[in-house]
Amino acid sequence: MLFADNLKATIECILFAAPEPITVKEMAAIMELHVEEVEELLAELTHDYNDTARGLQIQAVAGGYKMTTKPAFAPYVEKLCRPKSNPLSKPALETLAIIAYRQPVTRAEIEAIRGVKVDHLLTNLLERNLIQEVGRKETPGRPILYGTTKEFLEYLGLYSLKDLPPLETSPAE
Amino acid sequence: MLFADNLKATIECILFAAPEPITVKEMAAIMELHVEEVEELLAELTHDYNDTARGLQIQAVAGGYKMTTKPAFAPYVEKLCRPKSNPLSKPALETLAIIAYRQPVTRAEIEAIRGVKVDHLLTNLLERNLIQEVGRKETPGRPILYGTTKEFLEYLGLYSLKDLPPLETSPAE
Amino acid sequence: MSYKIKLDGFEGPLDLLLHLIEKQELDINDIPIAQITEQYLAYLQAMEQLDLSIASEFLVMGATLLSIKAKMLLPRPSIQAEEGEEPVDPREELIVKLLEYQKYKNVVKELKEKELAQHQVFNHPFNFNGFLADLKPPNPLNNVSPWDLLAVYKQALEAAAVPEPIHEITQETVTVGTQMDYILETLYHNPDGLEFSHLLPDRTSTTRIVVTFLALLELLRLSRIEVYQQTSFGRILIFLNNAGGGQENVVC
Repeated sequence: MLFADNLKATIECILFAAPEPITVKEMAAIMELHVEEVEELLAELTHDYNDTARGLQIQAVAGGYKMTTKPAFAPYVEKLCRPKSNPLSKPALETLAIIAYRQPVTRAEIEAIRGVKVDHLLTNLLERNLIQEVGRKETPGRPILYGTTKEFLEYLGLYSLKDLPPLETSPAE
Repeated sequence: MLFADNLKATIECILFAAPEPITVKEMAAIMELHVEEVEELLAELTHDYNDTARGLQIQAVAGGYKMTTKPAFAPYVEKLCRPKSNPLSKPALETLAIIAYRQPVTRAEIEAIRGVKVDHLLTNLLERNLIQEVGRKETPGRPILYGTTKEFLEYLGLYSLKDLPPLETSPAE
Repeated sequence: MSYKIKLDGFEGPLDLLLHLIEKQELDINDIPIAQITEQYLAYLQAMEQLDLSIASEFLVMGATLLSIKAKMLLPRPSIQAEEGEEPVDPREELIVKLLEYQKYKNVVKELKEKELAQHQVFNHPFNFNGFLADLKPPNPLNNVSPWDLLAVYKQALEAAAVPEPIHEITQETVTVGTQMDYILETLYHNPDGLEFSHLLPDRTSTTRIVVTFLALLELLRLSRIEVYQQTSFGRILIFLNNAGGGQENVVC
């Protein structure tokens, strides 16, 4: 039987070892606890980490939680790790934004908004696993519908699509 | 410039993100500090980790240091890595039973009973350390003889092969 | 000409138009179309002078702007649609498009910040295999008792006892012809090649082995199949010969 401290330590281990964001439900299954118990322990642990002079943090992303280094220490970590893949180009990010907000959406619909072709951008986004084919539109030609992936949420550090910033018409100055 | 707390946090980040054990010298180079300073900070950090109710520890290995889960929590991490342990398939179990009762036995003899090829089943059982090669039969082609392993007995909770339930209605060999 | 700056920096005609509108702090809902058209076309001209290939989308937009400008010059009543309908602003479609595009263009700034923030955080490269290697492997006989093993063994013996006598009675009728067809068919489904033993069932008669071998030799003579051995004493693999010999009919 695990004591309260040990329960928190167990969550710490799981977050440390999990290769991708892990949900509370998955943690509860591993620990044979109720979801509510895990939620409470996780909140405590997150607080321990994020509010103290520690180098690590617990992030809520892509529907789950993961342990990462705090951004402030990036210059040091970068000296050690393979650098992350290049940030997206502006056109790629613009295309990704249209897909994120309009999904499921076809290539033609994206091109209608951007006013230019997006084939190679879609290929790039598919290769980076940020978008995926989510079905076919039931219109003539049955064009492919695109949507974002779990990796997309992780890529931008979002917990869910609801956390996307709201679309505004006026310039966001 | 980093403050003392931040220095410890930096070491924490480096240990967390390093793909392999990292030496004090390497850390000192990354942080642009003296080796002695890093040693002191590392000792503090190790103390913070190892002596408290935390799930992680800092281990000295292979001339360097790395962050790992504490052994006490291994069963939970294992559940994460190995969500479902694969039970043996019916054909594999049948093959294992034949080997257990008939050992030492050749592949051809097993196939004569099962009526189908068993190559891949034997490979599977060998990989799982349930059976082993125990010699060669002195017949043309000198086929390999298979028998069960010590682990096989362990898994079944048997002391020796004599403890396998007897086949009362044993057909004449 | 100041237009020379960053000509290829525009992702498309909408991007360029928005840039012109924002730079001059124009009201997007009431675009001075004549002014914007002039500036837009000046950009295209500059691009041409720089010998940049202009994407067709830019030209289409230029034409659209000119057509809107022309409609705006017409007296109001003539562009009024059928009775009862509001007069349509020729700019409306373009404005809707620009507003829609602007929404995404604006949000990209915020997404970029999020992207860069995530680029600053790193994961722990946990080594699953290394971790598992230090652990005892899981018990594959977790739910199996010695008695289960006995039961399975008995079943196997019973199953083995039944079919054998039936096989002994059956008279095998194999001919070189049927075996040739069988070999060709089997090889067709196995383009990676087969060994001779794969052409035979597990337990079979000497007759079948001999007849199958004769069939193999015949097919080889007719160049319908090919045989390869990579190394001496290595595996001998049989393939369908797709190159030639296909015309000859199998006669038996």
